[in-house]
Amino acid sequence: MAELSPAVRRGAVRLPTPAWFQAYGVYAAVAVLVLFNAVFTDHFLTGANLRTQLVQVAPVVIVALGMALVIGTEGVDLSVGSVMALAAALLPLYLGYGLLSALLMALAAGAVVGAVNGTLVAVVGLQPIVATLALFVGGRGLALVLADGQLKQIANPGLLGLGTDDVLGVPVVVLIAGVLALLVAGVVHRTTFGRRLVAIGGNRAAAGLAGLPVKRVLIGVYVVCGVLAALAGVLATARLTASDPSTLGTLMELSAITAVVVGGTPLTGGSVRVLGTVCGALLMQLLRATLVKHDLPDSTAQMAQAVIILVAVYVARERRSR
Amino acid sequence: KEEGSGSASPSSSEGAQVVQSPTAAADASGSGCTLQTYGASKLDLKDAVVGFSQSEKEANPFRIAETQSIKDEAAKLGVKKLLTTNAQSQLPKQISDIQDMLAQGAQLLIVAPLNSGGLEPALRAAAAKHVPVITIDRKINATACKDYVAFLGSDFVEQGKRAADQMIKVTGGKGKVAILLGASGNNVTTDRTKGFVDQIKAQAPGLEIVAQQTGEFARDKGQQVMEQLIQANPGITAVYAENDEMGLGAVTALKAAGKKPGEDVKIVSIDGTRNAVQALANGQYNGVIESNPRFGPLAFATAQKFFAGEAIPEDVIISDREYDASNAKNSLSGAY
Amino acid sequence: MKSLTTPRSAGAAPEPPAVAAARAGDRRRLAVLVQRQGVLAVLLLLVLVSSFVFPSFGTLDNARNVTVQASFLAIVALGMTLVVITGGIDLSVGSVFALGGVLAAWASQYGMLPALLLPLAVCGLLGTVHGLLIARAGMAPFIVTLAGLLAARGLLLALTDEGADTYLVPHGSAFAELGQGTVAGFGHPVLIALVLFAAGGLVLQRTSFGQSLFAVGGSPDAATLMGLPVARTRVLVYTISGLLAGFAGALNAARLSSGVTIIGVGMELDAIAAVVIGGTLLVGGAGSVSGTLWGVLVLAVIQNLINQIGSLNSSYQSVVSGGFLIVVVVAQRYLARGPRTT
Amino acid sequence: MAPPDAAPAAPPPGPDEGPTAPAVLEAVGIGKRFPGVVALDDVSLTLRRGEIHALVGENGAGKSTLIKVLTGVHRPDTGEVRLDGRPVAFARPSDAQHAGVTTIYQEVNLVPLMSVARNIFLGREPRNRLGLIDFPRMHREAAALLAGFGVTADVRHPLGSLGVGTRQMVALARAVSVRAGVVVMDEPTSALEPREVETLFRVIGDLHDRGISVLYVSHRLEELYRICDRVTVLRDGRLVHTGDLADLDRMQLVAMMLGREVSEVRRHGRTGFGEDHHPDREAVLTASGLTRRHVLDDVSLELRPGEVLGLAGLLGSGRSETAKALAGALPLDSGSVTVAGRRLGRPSPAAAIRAGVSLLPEDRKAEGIVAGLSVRENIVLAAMPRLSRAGVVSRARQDRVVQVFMKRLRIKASGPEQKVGELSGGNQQKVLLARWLCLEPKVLLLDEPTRGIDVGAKAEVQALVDELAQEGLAVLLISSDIEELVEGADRLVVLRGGAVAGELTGERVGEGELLEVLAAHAPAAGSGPDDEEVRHDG
Ligand SMILES: Nc1ncnc2c1ncn2[C@@H]1O[C@H](COP(=O)(O)OP(=O)(O)OP(=O)(O)O)[C@@H](O)[C@H]1O
Ligand SMILES: Nc1ncnc2c1ncn2[C@@H]1O[C@H](COP(=O)(O)OP(=O)(O)OP(=O)(O)O)[C@@H](O)[C@H]1O
Ligand SMILES: [Mg+2]
Ligand SMILES: [Mg+2]
Repeated sequence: MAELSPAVRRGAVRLPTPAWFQAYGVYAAVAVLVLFNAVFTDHFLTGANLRTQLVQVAPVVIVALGMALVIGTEGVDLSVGSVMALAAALLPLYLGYGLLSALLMALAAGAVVGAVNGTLVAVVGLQPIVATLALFVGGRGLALVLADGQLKQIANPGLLGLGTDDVLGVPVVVLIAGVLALLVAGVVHRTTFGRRLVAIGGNRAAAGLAGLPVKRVLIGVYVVCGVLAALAGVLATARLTASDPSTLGTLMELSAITAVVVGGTPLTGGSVRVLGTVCGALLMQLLRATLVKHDLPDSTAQMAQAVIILVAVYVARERRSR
Repeated sequence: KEEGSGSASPSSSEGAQVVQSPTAAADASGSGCTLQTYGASKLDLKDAVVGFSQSEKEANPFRIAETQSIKDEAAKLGVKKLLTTNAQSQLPKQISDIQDMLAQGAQLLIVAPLNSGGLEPALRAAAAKHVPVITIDRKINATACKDYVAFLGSDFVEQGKRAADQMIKVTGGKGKVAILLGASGNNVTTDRTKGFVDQIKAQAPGLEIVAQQTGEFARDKGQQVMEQLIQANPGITAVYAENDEMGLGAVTALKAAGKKPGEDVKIVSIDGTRNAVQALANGQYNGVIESNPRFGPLAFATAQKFFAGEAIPEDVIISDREYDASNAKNSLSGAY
Repeated sequence: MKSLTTPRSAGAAPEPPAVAAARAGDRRRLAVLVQRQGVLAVLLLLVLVSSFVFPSFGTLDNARNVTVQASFLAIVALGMTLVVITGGIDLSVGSVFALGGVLAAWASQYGMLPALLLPLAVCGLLGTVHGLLIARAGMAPFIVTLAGLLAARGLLLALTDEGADTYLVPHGSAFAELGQGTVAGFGHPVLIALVLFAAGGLVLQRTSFGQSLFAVGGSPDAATLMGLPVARTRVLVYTISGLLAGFAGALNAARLSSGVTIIGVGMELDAIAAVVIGGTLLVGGAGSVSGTLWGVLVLAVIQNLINQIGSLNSSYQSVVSGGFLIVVVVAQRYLARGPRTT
Repeated sequence: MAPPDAAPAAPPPGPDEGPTAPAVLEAVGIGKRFPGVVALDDVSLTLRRGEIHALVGENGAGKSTLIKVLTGVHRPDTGEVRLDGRPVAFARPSDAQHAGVTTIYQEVNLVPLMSVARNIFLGREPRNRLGLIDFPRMHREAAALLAGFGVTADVRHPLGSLGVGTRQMVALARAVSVRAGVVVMDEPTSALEPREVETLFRVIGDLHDRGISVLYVSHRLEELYRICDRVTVLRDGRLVHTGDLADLDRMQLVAMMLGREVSEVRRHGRTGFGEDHHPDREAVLTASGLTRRHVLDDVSLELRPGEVLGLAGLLGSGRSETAKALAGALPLDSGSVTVAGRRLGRPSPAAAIRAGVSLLPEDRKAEGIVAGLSVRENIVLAAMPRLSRAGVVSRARQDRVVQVFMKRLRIKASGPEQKVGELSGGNQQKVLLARWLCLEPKVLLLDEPTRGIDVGAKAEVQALVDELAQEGLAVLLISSDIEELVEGADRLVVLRGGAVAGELTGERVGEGELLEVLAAHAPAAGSGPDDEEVRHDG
């Protein structure tokens, strides 16, 4: 038997084995992409550039964290982009009453949308994709109605500060995203809410028979996802220095789901990989950055993106032992 | 006659459209589309049902101003009923929009096409009912006076060319330019790129185009792409944005990167929205080529002339204004 | 040690539960019927009410327009239905639809056959590649077809000089007639879609392949253990989806007389929505093509109604369609719920 | 009983060739490891033509894994599989099926959303002249086939609407109706009633007569002695013994499986149950008038602390439904459940659990385990609120509980972090038992608690139930194993057609009496399936 037993291998020098790649494929792909850029892209390994990448990816990470939770319950939330727009539209309307009330209104809107989604899924029993499709379509319309279709320049220094300020040299947006990632990881692994969510995603019937509050948890998950999306909308607005409900967050649902799935969380629910999700978002960000920096035309860029996604996920895919 | 007499009811408000070509002389020559050749029947707009098909959401200044101008003019003329639809950027929806309006009895159609190609079925349906179609702001690949009456609008290639001229002026013909492209596959993007690139090549070989990346006509995408480009090419000295929104996104990106937009990096864009002209007035911008969206008066005037039996030329090209540092402050009220 | 005494004497089948089971079964069948046809009920209701409210809605002309427009989405959604029944998803259909159109328009200069075969070949191949990556390499359908979405769009842009070229279908050619002609006032695409749906229904319900789609979606492990060719089924179903999307694109190009590049964006969502509204389970294992057809029509009618309402601002249009969608799916859900308990 | 065209053609050699019959299917030196476990280590097995070969071993011994290697589900790491003396490498189960090896896997592997008939004929549907599936014929044939197994279910219903036992019979019908030379059965009887078991044995007898070989896995040793010719014993993934079953007595066999001395085994009784209990007078749980249309009809019963109440009945008699109703998992039309004097309000599993009622559901895969989660998480799932503080789970508290129960129930896993889906069937069941026990319930409802559990573990579970009752727990026991029911229960309630048909107490709790009650209420023979049965036996 040439193969070493796992116990023996543990002692030996660790080389990346297929199993290793499977578990850490996203991280490896991120590393490879960073390496590639370090060598082939001018001015890549500068503080300013890394900062740009992190700042740009932060809103995606925040949305993807919520999405990961939803996907963990075998659901999906298409309405996140519209929620971002809704949050953006609400900000200028309530900034007059102070930054805090504007923020609260924006987040509350996210919570309401999440509650509606959650109720449609958990109580009415709709399939998540149609339940959230309604607000995907209607949410942005509502945002545009609220904003009268207009882009509004934001001047509130407090809000703008969220987008531009640093704390200890780290941009506030990045800090928030980082803290949220840790928080969500904590919630998933260390709280009853998190463990119940995963169990419900894994086997809803069994979870119900084990007395878990299935409906409550599901609604809670969609609310969390909505609030996170709203927060992302606020931060993106602050970064843009304008409230732009017409384009803010378009295709965000796809980016977020992609980050989650590339990060190794199965769409079939029952597990949530938080760090993987963060790295999934980072991978997609770096990929886009690489293609832009090398000034590939859109056609080539899209095809290259397709190939790289496939390769990254192929390497990291779940292999069936047989 | 002075230029612009083509507009029958010159609007008192600032920023009204002015026809650039055909000039009055060409107009008088009588070549063009008439009621007889088109095969439509006479109509008094006051008793008419008019349909307007908008292509994209009224969620940017251009579309808002365009739709509003059509609505205002219809109200002003006392049109019996104005139907409006919005294709929400989906071509199939625009086709069904137009067909739906025909089914609801529209007798004149004003269409802002989403794309140069692909409206065939809608045009056929209109032709079957002998309903005249006037297209505004984008030209379509179809036969004038058969599939549609006339095209009213700007020349996008020309806009790109004029943007290049302004760029050459503000940069002195030297430096590195990044282009923020519009949405891929869109013929506005194609034309504005072609006009700009060709003119730069011909007139200012010293201006090197170092990057062409799409910002999808959106401010946040423009900002994100600019943030990437400025890191990769710190030597960029100029930005050509194919619409104002992306240009304004670039302003934010440049500021964040510690550059002074308007000084360290020159910015020229197309559209003429109020925000862009304001930025120009503030010195963060270097030039804006207008693309005038106020089609209401011109469209209805053209229709009236058409129904009155006059010949309408295939292309009615409006003259777009230019904003630069010198006129920005004064023209602000005319921007949309 | 003969502990396992034969309880043969006690062995008669207990009558009441069997009868009860049969009766419960009838109700279950009814539930299935309503679940499948609940959309149809909602659709009919929608049509009926709107015909009263909007005089221009209930006309034959309007019906013709709505059906032609819906037929392309319907053909795409047919492929999607099959994919979703196997528990998969195909995000690439919108891009493939556009690609099919461009290829068809380009090839139409060489005649009808190339105009049909080229898009079918390319799009079918794309679908096969999806299928192979999903079935053989064990990758998630979502990711594979997302890459397909990008790749097809990229290919399309490359073929058209970044979208600058628009290929035109020669006027009056047989290919153009395929998209533009009518029979009894109904466009060819409508008839073609109906034929395809009939065929799809037959394949799904009355062939072994159709059964294996349900089995693969309902329980892939069980399907493998029962000896079904799971991988082959998956490859085939994505190929079919690619073929149908490409064909719909070609048909659409014939109708539009050109290979429009900006088309098909977001079409995958519409198709998925139609499929799911039609009662097909997104987790796989259950569904019907007829439901999808009604789902497509529901979406088309909602859009048509919004236009009937007339001068709605574009933002309100979205709000209204979102609202409509909720009402429709909730109504369908409660109709379908009927006697079901859990 | 199989429809004529689906019946396998009898291979030439007769059934009575004895030990010299040629080998049909062979495993030679098979090794198979999973991450963290060696499931099989150099195991060989020879299945001869026409023989019925028992494969036995404790939970997790590697029986299912060996079967999966033989039938192309897993690829062996070492060794080879031979069919008719030639090495074969089945890449997937369909290869094995085409080669004439059909299998009934341990976890019923059918498609719940599809109809019974479609499940039976999946992949080989009857066609009409147009090449389309001939549904009327398919339904007819499926119904006829099932009738031979005593199943009266409507074949057009989704399989998932049937009880576990019925599903198992459908799986059997499917496997047997395929033309095959070898039929492999992994615990086919674990979900079956004595009556169905008889039917199955009759079917196996038919197979035997036709010279078809059967590889038979079961934890019910009596069965093996009734039908099997030879036996192979596995322990911890290794081959312990192969030989004629007649040469071993039951004690020797058990000793071999457990790896203990015969004398040690002999000390234990047949089941793990001890003496009768002496329950309190006060009922802890009272159910009155539980009614649900078509399912339950006015079921009333009482459970007293310290007693084991057996719930008996035939397949589909509503035992599982009764248990579910008691646990708040089945919406009722009328009726009430009172626990410790307090009436449960709106029935829900959570409310029932709070009141101290725990249900071990019968369908382990669908309603029990969360396959993707670890052993630890599965055990603490229901007890989570108690093992956490302010919504934050306490790993230390969890670990304490998990350790206790993994040890107490002897759960065999590479550790508490192993995914439950990777455990052997018996161990999954133990994990579920642990989940409910760690709630420290007042009332424990056990629906088939020993299904799929090996002899050793079964006795342990039974002893545990005994012990729990001694400690004052009220236990409701549902079991298809009549011996278990009679030995374990202090009192028996018999259900029939969703209604209480009788009760046996004290001295009357016995096999004979129970069968009498079951029989007394059975309608006179005459319905379809029973005619079949009679004819076959005659
Ligand atoms: N897919 C798998 N991944 C990891 N380990 C596995 C897998 N399948 C089985 N095992 C392990 O292999 C060992 C043998 O399991 P197997 O299912 O063959 O037992 P068994 O003898 O059939 O037991 P039972 O009587 O409980 O069914 C067990 O320790 C089990 O945990
Ligand atoms: N032989 C059968 N024929 C038809 N329907 C059946 C049969 N067996 C079970 N069913 C159906 O399955 C349902 C579930 O029965 P239930 O689980 O309550 O029975 P049970 O007594 O627990 O039997 P078991 O658990 O052994 O299957 C019954 O209501 C009945 O509709
Ligand atoms: Mg087993
Ligand atoms: Mg039961």
